[in-house]
Amino acid sequence: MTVTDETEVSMALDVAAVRSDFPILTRDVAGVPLAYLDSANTSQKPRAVVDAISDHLLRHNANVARAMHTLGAEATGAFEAARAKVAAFVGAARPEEIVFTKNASEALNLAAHTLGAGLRPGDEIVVSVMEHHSNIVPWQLLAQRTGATLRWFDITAEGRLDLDRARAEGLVNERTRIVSLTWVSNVLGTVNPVARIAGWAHAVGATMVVDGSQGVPHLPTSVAELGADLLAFTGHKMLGPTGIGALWGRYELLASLPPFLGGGEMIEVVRMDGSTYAPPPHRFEAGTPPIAEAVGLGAAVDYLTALGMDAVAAHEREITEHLLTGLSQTPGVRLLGPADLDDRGGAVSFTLTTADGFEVHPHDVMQLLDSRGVAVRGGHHCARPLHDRLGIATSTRASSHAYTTTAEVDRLLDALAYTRDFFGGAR
Amino acid sequence: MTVTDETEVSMALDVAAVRSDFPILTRDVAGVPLAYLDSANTSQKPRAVVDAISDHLLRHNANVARAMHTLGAEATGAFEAARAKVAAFVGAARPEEIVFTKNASEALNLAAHTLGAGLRPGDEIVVSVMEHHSNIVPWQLLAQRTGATLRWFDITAEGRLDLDRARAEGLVNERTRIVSLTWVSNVLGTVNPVARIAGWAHAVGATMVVDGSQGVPHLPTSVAELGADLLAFTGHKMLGPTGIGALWGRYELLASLPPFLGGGEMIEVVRMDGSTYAPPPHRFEAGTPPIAEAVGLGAAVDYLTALGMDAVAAHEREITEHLLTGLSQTPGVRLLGPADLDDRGGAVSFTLTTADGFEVHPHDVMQLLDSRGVAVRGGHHCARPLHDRLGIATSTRASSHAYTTTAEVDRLLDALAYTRDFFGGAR
Amino acid sequence: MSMEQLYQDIILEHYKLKSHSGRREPFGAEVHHVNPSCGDEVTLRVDLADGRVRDVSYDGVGCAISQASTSIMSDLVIGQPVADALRLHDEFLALMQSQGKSEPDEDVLGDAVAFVGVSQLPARVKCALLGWSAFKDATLRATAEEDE
Amino acid sequence: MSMEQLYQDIILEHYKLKSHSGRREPFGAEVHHVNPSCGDEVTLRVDLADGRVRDVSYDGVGCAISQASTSIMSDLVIGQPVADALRLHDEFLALMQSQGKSEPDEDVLGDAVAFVGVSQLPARVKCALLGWSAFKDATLRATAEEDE
Ligand SMILES: Cc1ncc(COP(=O)(O)O)c(C=O)c1O
Ligand SMILES: Cc1ncc(COP(=O)(O)O)c(C=O)c1O
Repeated sequence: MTVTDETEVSMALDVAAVRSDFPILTRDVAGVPLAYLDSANTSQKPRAVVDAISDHLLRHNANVARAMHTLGAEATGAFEAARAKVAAFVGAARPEEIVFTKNASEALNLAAHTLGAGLRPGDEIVVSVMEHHSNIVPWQLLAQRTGATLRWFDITAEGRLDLDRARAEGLVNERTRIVSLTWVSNVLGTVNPVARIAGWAHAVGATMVVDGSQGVPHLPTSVAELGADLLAFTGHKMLGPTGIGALWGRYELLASLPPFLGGGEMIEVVRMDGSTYAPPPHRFEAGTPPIAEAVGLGAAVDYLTALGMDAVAAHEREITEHLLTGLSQTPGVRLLGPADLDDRGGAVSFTLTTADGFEVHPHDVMQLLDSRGVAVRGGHHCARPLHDRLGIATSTRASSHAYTTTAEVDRLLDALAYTRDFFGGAR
Repeated sequence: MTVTDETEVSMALDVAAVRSDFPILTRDVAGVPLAYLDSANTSQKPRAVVDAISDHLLRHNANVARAMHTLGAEATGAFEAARAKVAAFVGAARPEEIVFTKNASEALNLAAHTLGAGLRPGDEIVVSVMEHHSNIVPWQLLAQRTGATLRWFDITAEGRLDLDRARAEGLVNERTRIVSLTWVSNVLGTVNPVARIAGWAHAVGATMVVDGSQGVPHLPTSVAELGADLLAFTGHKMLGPTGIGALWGRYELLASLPPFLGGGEMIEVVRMDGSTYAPPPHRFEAGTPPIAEAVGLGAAVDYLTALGMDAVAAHEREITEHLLTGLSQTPGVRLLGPADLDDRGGAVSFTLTTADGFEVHPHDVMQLLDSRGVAVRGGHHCARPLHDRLGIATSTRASSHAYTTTAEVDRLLDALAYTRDFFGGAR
Repeated sequence: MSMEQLYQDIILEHYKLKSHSGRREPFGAEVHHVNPSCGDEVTLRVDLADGRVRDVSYDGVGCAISQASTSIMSDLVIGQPVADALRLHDEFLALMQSQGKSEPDEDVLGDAVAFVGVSQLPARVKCALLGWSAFKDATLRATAEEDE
Repeated sequence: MSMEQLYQDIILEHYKLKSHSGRREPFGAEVHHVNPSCGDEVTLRVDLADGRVRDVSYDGVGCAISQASTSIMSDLVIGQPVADALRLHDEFLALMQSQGKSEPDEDVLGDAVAFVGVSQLPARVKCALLGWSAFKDATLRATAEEDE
């Protein structure tokens, strides 16, 4: 990229150069250039990621581990190298601490099934009301299977975990076996004090699971600093492909867990009357893994590392600040979640009300925005209990990544004003 | 492709034209051209499949269902169109009968967890001794969870299911709840009489699960003719990408099953104190699905359909016949599984003994073959109980697909003779 | 397609109007339908008498498309013979599945022709169908009740 | 790399020879090691006395590399001080992990230098290490037993 548009200058990143790596960003939608503000839903992919996948499939494809010929060795080498890259990216102690799954949801279900195998009535599992469905339903199903009780953190008016209430209620106590919390809320943008809650959990002997789906893609990650025992995240939100996610776990913890899915590659010795299982991570990777997808995720991690996660985070702060300021000046917008940048990620959700007091439904907001090329998400964002808690059914969400520009944010703000007029009878 | 090599003419397929669609087949390995005879492990991918994935990721990427803007609608349309293609490919009654999973192993675990949710001590599950670990371990784990009993079909000396013994033993009886059998053995090549066993299962009210991992990629598939209630298969063995598999199920059966993995997209209404679930197939697809992978699998299915599955099957019969004949004439080779083409797929496994009576280990066979560019698999092929049953630890396997030539088979046969001499002291 | 074509005036009117909303007695069947991916919900009641749709009432949350469609639907079916109302459902379903390729007949579909633009947006078709599907479901249940 | 370089004569000899195979009494510890991906297995016994490796015996199934490596290993370590034998293990491990980039010292590793070619084949390194890992594991266990 040679031309640097004024709107694409950021203090932290050369956004124009970044954008030139993402072919989709040059697309037209409805006859206008795309402004993609739905990265919390799924991120776009740089050409390097897609090329890594294509090259692998077209030049080095074979099954891993079990195939030992030249192509098999190449495929295995590429797959395990990707594991090492992902491990380094989150600060894991060793590559074997990374279990590849199909997405964050599988990672959280894997955590629920293996950690929860021995749960009994009376045991308690703690989540929060701001969780994504993928960090609620697996624990509900676990509670149903075992008779354990599911409890949850409430939130404050500002959209932060209500620690005072949790303390007053004795939410985390000697009956608590598992605490599972999102690092960054996919709706409110709140960054939770995970390390502090991990301290509470560990003090009562509970295991701390962290849903890093919205954290790992946007913030420098150190599993040690997070204080987590298990950390789930997903490839497609961090510039990687679909079809791959990961569960990081402390090695000794992983080594103590029973298997989850059974099949090829997760075994040690199979006899018809009983089997023994491989050590982690393979114990948890039944069947042919997402090989090309791991290679793609490895390339995504390389790309992010080259940008620098500090720079990515700083850039997203700039975008978020611009967005928060703009929204606060747009009539009819009610912001959900923290209004300032302290402990705040880049997902910004809001509702929109017309001048005649009519709340525009987020699907209709989304549709009007889409007609102007602006892609956002409208709905409950897989966080229906949070919306219930906020007393609303749905909201509209704008979210960013390394390639997002303030010009795109401005187009969103313009389109919101248009939408408000459209539904407010001013058309 | 313009030049048609004599060795690449097949009665059924224009193999030279097919090969020109697979860039990897022009690769050198160890300084000689690759002869890829490991397709039962994973198949190679035509350029059309890889292009479909790249194009999707670079031009149409968005999340599905929940993203409703233009890109979201494109991605959802492509994903659901892929489901319809896969449904048509196996003769499903409707697209909603296809659940996308990450591989066949997940599909079989999904079957075991959902079908098996209500199993009790005294109930019986029936598999066979020739199953892949992915169709054994999930049922062992289910038996452990529920107290049900795992039983299995033995095989005859020829490597076929021992139906007489099963009948004499009353293997399938009024206590049987689930029968899970492979359609085609990944080691012996045996094509099992699945429809007949499905009749036995249905007569006692049991559910018939079929592992189609080695059948669907190579034979025209009709779920109705198979008589199955559930059919598992995997994308990477049918010219598709890694990271995707499928479970087909009769719709009413799927609709009666409880959820397995919990999370986004599989729900109807989530409340903190309990949730309801979406109808199939989404009930079983928690989280962001393998979207680009589904698009790739759809392209693979298009490619296979354009070749014609009858032609693919006929071509593989030719290759298998050439291989069986050649092996029968190679001194020291002991074939495992049926020696003729009746009810026989294209996986051909064998052991190799030197002139001085020394059995060459399959890893060493694999290594010598690899040094001559010939890629085969050596080991237990994720079927250790079958090898135990045959009184051996491991074997060597050659396997084909639409792009395999008789010339490649001849290179294998030559390399086997060289290997035999090498380890037989004739070097 | 412009937004004015998609959100025709009649749709915006019904969105704010919500004819027949607010659940009423008596009713022969009540159903609850949800679009899980978007969170739109409707609880809808149908009252049948003498082979006719005597009343339809509902409470719903959702977008302009789903709310207006339910409102227009209730205007259209109330007072109709059950068979005609169900035929109307089928006509509307066919229109929604036409991917913008059909010319809807205003004589048959009345104000529901306004949704022709929606049929070009696969993601929104479910919105337009929510109330109609609930109506069909409730009607079939109420018929079954009557038969017993 | 030619197959003659990989499978040096000494490897093929030991493959057929299997020095010290057949499990013997007495022993201080027995271990069972498996390469799950390939099915190679070894059950290995170690007998320690006076700080030395008095005996190593084993039963194994596996490829030429794993069998020959176990055979050569047992020849090398029997009679050695335990500390020297474990140092040999570490030397051999380092060679295997060198990806073909190290020049093995025959004075230290003896016949085990023949495996230098294996270090270039990541998929086969596990084969060459199977017997050595079992030896180290058994030796550490036998030492622990003695200490009790
Ligand atoms: C017969 C059979 N079943 C199941 C599987 C498992 O497939 P996957 O590894 O894609 O889960 C395989 C292939 O490995 C197979 O050959
Ligand atoms: C906070 C959070 N957790 C979990 C998930 C689930 O991720 P996936 O859909 O990749 O399984 C998401 C994204 O959808 C998310 O935002």
